[in-house]
Amino acid sequence: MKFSFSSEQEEFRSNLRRLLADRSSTKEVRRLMETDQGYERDGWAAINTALGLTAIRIPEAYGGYGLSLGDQCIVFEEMGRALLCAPYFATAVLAAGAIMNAGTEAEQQALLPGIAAGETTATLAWVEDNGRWEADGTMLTATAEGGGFVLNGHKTYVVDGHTADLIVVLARAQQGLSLFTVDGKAGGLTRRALKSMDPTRKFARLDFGGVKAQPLGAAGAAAAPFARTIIEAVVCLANEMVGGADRLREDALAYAMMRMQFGKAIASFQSMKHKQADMLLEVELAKSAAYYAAAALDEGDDDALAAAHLAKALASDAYTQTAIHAVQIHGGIGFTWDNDTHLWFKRAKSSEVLLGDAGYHRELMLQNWAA
Amino acid sequence: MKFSFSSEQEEFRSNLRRLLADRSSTKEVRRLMETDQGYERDGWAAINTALGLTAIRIPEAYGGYGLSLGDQCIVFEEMGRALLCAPYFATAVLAAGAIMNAGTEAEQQALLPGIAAGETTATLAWVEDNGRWEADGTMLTATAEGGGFVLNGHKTYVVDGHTADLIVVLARAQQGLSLFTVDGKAGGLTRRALKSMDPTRKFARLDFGGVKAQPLGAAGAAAAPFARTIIEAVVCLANEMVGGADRLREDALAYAMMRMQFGKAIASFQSMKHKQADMLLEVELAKSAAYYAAAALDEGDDDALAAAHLAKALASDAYTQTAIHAVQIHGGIGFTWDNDTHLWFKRAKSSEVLLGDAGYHRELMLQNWAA
Amino acid sequence: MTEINEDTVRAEARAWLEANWIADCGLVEWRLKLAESGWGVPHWPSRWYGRDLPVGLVPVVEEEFKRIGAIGVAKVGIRTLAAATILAHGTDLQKEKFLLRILTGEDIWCQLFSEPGSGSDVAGAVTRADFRGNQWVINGQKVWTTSAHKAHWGLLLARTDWDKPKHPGLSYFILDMKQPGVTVQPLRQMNGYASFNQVFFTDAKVEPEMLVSEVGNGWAVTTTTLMHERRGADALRSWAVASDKPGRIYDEERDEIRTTMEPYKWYPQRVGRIDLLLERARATGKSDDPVVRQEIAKVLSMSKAAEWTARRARTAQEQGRPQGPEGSLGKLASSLVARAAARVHTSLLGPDALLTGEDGPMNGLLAEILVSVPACSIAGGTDEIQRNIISERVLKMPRERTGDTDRPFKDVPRNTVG
Amino acid sequence: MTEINEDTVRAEARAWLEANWIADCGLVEWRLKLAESGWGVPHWPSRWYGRDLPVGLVPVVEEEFKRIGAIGVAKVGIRTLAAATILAHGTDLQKEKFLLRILTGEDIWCQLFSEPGSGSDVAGAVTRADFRGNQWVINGQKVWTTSAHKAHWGLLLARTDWDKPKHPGLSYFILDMKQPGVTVQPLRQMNGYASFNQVFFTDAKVEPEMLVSEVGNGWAVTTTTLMHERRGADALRSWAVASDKPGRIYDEERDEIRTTMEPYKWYPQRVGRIDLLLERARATGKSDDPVVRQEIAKVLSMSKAAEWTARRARTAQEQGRPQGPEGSLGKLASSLVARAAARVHTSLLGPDALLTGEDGPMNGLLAEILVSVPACSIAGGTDEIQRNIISERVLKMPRERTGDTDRPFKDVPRNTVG
Repeated sequence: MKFSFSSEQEEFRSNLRRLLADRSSTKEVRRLMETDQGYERDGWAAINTALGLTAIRIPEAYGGYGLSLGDQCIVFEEMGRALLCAPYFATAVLAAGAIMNAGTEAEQQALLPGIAAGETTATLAWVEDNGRWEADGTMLTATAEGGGFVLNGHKTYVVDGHTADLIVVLARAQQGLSLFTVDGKAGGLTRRALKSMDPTRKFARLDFGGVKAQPLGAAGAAAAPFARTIIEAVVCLANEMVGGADRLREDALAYAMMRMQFGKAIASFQSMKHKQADMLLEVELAKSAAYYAAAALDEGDDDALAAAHLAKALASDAYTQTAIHAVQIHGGIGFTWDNDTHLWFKRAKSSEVLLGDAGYHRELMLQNWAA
Repeated sequence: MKFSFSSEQEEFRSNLRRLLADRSSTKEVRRLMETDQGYERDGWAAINTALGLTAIRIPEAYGGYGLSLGDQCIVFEEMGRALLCAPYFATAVLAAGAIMNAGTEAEQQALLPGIAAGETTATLAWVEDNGRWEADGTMLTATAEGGGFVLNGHKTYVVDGHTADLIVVLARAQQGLSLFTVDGKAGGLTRRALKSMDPTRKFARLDFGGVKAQPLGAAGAAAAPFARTIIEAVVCLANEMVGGADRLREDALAYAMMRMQFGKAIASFQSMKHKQADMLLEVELAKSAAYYAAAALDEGDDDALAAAHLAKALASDAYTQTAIHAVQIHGGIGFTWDNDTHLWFKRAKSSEVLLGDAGYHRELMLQNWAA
Repeated sequence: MTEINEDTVRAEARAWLEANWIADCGLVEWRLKLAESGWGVPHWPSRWYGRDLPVGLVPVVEEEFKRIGAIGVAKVGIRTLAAATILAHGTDLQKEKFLLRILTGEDIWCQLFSEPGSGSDVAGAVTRADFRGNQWVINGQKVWTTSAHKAHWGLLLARTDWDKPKHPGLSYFILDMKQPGVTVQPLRQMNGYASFNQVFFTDAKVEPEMLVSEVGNGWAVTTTTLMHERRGADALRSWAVASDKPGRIYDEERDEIRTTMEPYKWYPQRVGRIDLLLERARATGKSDDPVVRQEIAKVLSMSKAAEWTARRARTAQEQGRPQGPEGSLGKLASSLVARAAARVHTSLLGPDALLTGEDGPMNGLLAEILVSVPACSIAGGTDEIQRNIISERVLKMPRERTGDTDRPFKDVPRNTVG
Repeated sequence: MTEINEDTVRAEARAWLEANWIADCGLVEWRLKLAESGWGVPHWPSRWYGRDLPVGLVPVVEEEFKRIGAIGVAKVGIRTLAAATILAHGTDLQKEKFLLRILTGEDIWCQLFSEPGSGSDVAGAVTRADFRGNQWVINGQKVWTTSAHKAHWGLLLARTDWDKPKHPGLSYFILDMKQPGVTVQPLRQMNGYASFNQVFFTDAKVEPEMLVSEVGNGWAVTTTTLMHERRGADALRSWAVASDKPGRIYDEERDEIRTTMEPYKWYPQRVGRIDLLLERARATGKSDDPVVRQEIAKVLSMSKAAEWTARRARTAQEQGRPQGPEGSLGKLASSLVARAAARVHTSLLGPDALLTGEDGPMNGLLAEILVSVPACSIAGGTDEIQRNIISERVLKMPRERTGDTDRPFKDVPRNTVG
């Protein structure tokens, strides 16, 4: 389904859109973004269970629906539109992805059902102060101790890291790069919420002082499953971003249609019309790329990696550019706190750099380009 | 005079503009650009002697007026506007500059008066097949032989190299980087006119097979005077470019004012108005930089080098962008051979890369940036 | 009367082709067979060389042609637009006279819409058609006419009433190009090619029965032609390639394609030749330059995304779903891609950008890109027109108030031709 | 009566300053002396605290102030615009009442032009002034008002006639901000600051003698104020810096500047802090990244060229030559520079762009750039308005046909406030 959605998917999308329009109004977004957690368990649980969002891509054997990444990306596009404040990206993609890609059957059996049921929130902690998105930036150590492992070091820019029940951690063990799971309340783990520029998405810094950890997959075998997890996250994020960009574009268009200046709707000024045309072009191209990238990963195409990086690069440029235009189109009002535009503007800026900015992904795209 | 011109300068400019409007109509440009030489000795001599153009910056001791680079840049801005087909850049800046910067008093005495009087055309040959603008790309060798020197190797992209009476050549001698002068008709020198994308500026390839050459300045001491010559050429070219860009902009504006579409002048469409505003901005910024760079070199300011590279970078972007807009504004007619726009478009493209493109000069600007 | 579905159509087509296809046969001869059988244009009405097949099934038939290597009816050039227009608006007499020779490829057609005074504004045409005695007399000038010097027939948009407003003052004719009143001159472009013509009419004649639809309905007919032109634009690449199979009929088709494609030689350069970017970067030793890599990646990602966007539109069409906005974006996207590609080619060329022809790299082909790309944002509707269309038709933003649709056209300010 | 030239003026000013300047003195006390002597605003009429000096000589006097370290009259804030406007259009009574306390800095002023329903379109104001009984009664809302909560007086643009077209329906008043009918609310921006206010009028009162110029002439007066605002904009940087000298009067001036500048704390971030680019590149170890270097160089070269362009304009002004186009370009250039700078800062920040406040680099200052730059292309006339101005006033291109100037304003479609 690279170029179209099935009628089932379209129906799912419209149900989800209705649900989020109802449960994630900007009034609600503003309320939640001011909280330390950044979301509320009950509110999120209600939304999640209504459509089984965290279960979508988890295999049926572990309590999920076993649907595709493409299906999950519909969820992200809609969440991006609604600017939903919830630990979905961290739980259902970063953590669940790592578990599905790296975990043994037993580990998946132990960890996934809780996530699918929406009882467990989780995240993946891999970046450190050096700010590198790649696995090789990992300095945090895992040392064998009395049958188990203990982790020492730190992680930062951890999405929803201060609230997650379960934390998947990328560490250096003697055997090499390895993944572990840690309980959010584990002893020796200090979690500090960071002040995020985009209040609708929270990050945390985690300090590990001899924290007991359970291995996820074979020690030293984390490189491949980790990479796979990140590329899936990149594609999901790209879809979230095009959802947000499209919503911003639509709102800016609607505003231009009703806003009067010099005795006529500003939508009747040619410069506004051309700006809106350019916005549509940029957003639609980014959408096509985000859709394609998801399907290409599902279908295991040769160009899947290149497409994923391409999608994130275009989404980063398109979302930020659309946000800049959207504020501009709203004029002074668009610069005020009470106008909603800045909520998406800030999400655009944080999404632009999260998992690497456009330039970073353009370079990776070219490295993965065929011919 | 970084930010304004004296009334003498303004008067000189308007005299020159009138002269060139009269002698270098696009009809004349089209006639000359189809010739192999690219200009006509008599026609050029008449223009040159009328205002002593080649004499401007040559010291009075050598038959010139000893005026400043800033004064000479007025000539270039006007020549750029008129798209004059003449060996002025090659003769009065590349060659005369090298002679003034590198030559001994005797050598200057021998070579400059002819240039000042407009009797000698000349050029500087330094680039080779490796396409490097820097001196260190030089492979052509100069070897001592019977009291004199002989040159072996090749030069290419030589401005007006096929017609110049006198050729200044950058070569590697045993003592290091050295400058030499060679007679255009010297034995062992083969000159081939290259097919240039911009027919209003000709280039040639020169092959040196044991060509007798006279030293210019001390052998091995060419690096500094050569660098100075090139930076002066960069600034003169930048001024020529902003002249062309401004002319293109004015013509496109005039066309938009008279061209009717949908029952009104296309100049009344807001997208056209905004495009013209953006063109004005880009061209004026480039002009300010070109003016400043010339004055800064004259006054020996610390930021003179950075300013020179900055000016060429902005001129490259502005001229090309203005040319693209100008064709677009003329529509289909602007793409036809009979419309004059493409003459400047091609000059813009050739100027964009001549002496290095925008990216090249931006990098050099930063290397010379204070702080 | 068997039920019509993919399988039955495929079976029928295959059977017929296997029974009738032969490579050792004249092109026209074979196409006459196709016309008679209806397999050449199966979606056309059975009365006019077709089989009334739903458009959705045409690809199935084409697959069978490809499978067996059979050649189809003449598809290249303006003749396709002529056929579509005549089918939609023509009289039976016109269908009789033209459709068959269009399918066989015997007639060459050209389009006479654009004028020097009205480029983007086709409906602003001032070429006049006056009914004198018993026929229409044409005077005026057209421009940007491909193959006018070879064409037998022209699709002419002309003004028949100056007291009516802009659009209702127009009528649509089929004009005989081989007559004294028609002069064709080549039009040279800034890239040196002369792929187009200017066409001058001095008392050229059109018989009354060569009027298409009614007098004053010219604009409606024109939009039909333009609509098919836009659709066809995407096709260009696909139908341009000739088979390399041996055989008399293939030779004839190769000739046909070569001559028809001749004016389009530089079109690949017009869109920026992004296919060359990576190879050029390697050739110039710049494939490791991070700045160059970023610029190349920008162009490649944009063009890929544009390609995928077009696929989304086509898929929607094929599935019979309402096409989203993505349909109208292709033209604008391709001109942005072309411009960006030209920029990258320039920086890859370095000093070589100074040279052209045999002295330039790739025998001047790269220089040709630099001087051809400017056409991309103009031809077939400028970028500005595309943005107007997108904002007004797709985004439903208010139309520009123009002063030329509400009054007699003779009172509308316009260009003194030039 | 000595001849007036640079030397005589310099000598006179220096003599007076040497005779009168003392740092151990009250700010107001000293400024009263300046007003009385005429050296505080020497280009003002001698009747109103000035010396009738040609503007060209003012810099000479300022140099003498700088040389001796003397403090000038109060220059910061809207009060300068108030003074200029009152000098140009005010009655003697208004000059008597306001000019002196403006110079001493005792009165704070604010500007009441923009409204929620009319941002770029100031003349579209719908705040009404109705003459009831013996005074004007004001109702409506203004927005983007700096220091309104501190101001004693406001420069008010209000609509006095709804049957007249847009512009002639406007009048200009001086409004007492300290009255019951005036409510001031802070207006929070997306960058978290609240540097502006919203001002609500419910039957606020203005005495008849506080009308500036005649009824219906409000737009002319407004343009005077706006013209001086545009000029002042460049000055912002220069007059914002307080002296660090010791002494009672300097302390008082430091306070004055601190309080007046408070709302402008984030303005340097708004224009992109290009001064930080190179140092940030070094700090993040990216100063050798060729891609980053290109982007930084683009921003630096554009801002340098914009600075030089502004100098060209000022030089022309100083030399009394007609100013070329370069004068109107500064605002647009600075917003393009700011936007580009924000882009580079983002790529330099990398993941740190996710954080703000004490968790962000430079204690959140860089994050502040990202969320402040959007104001640069809006405040004081959007980029679009600037392009309109440049194309219409500088390039003399046709004005946009707008539907709101030719009919009674009450019939003009407009926003239901918000």
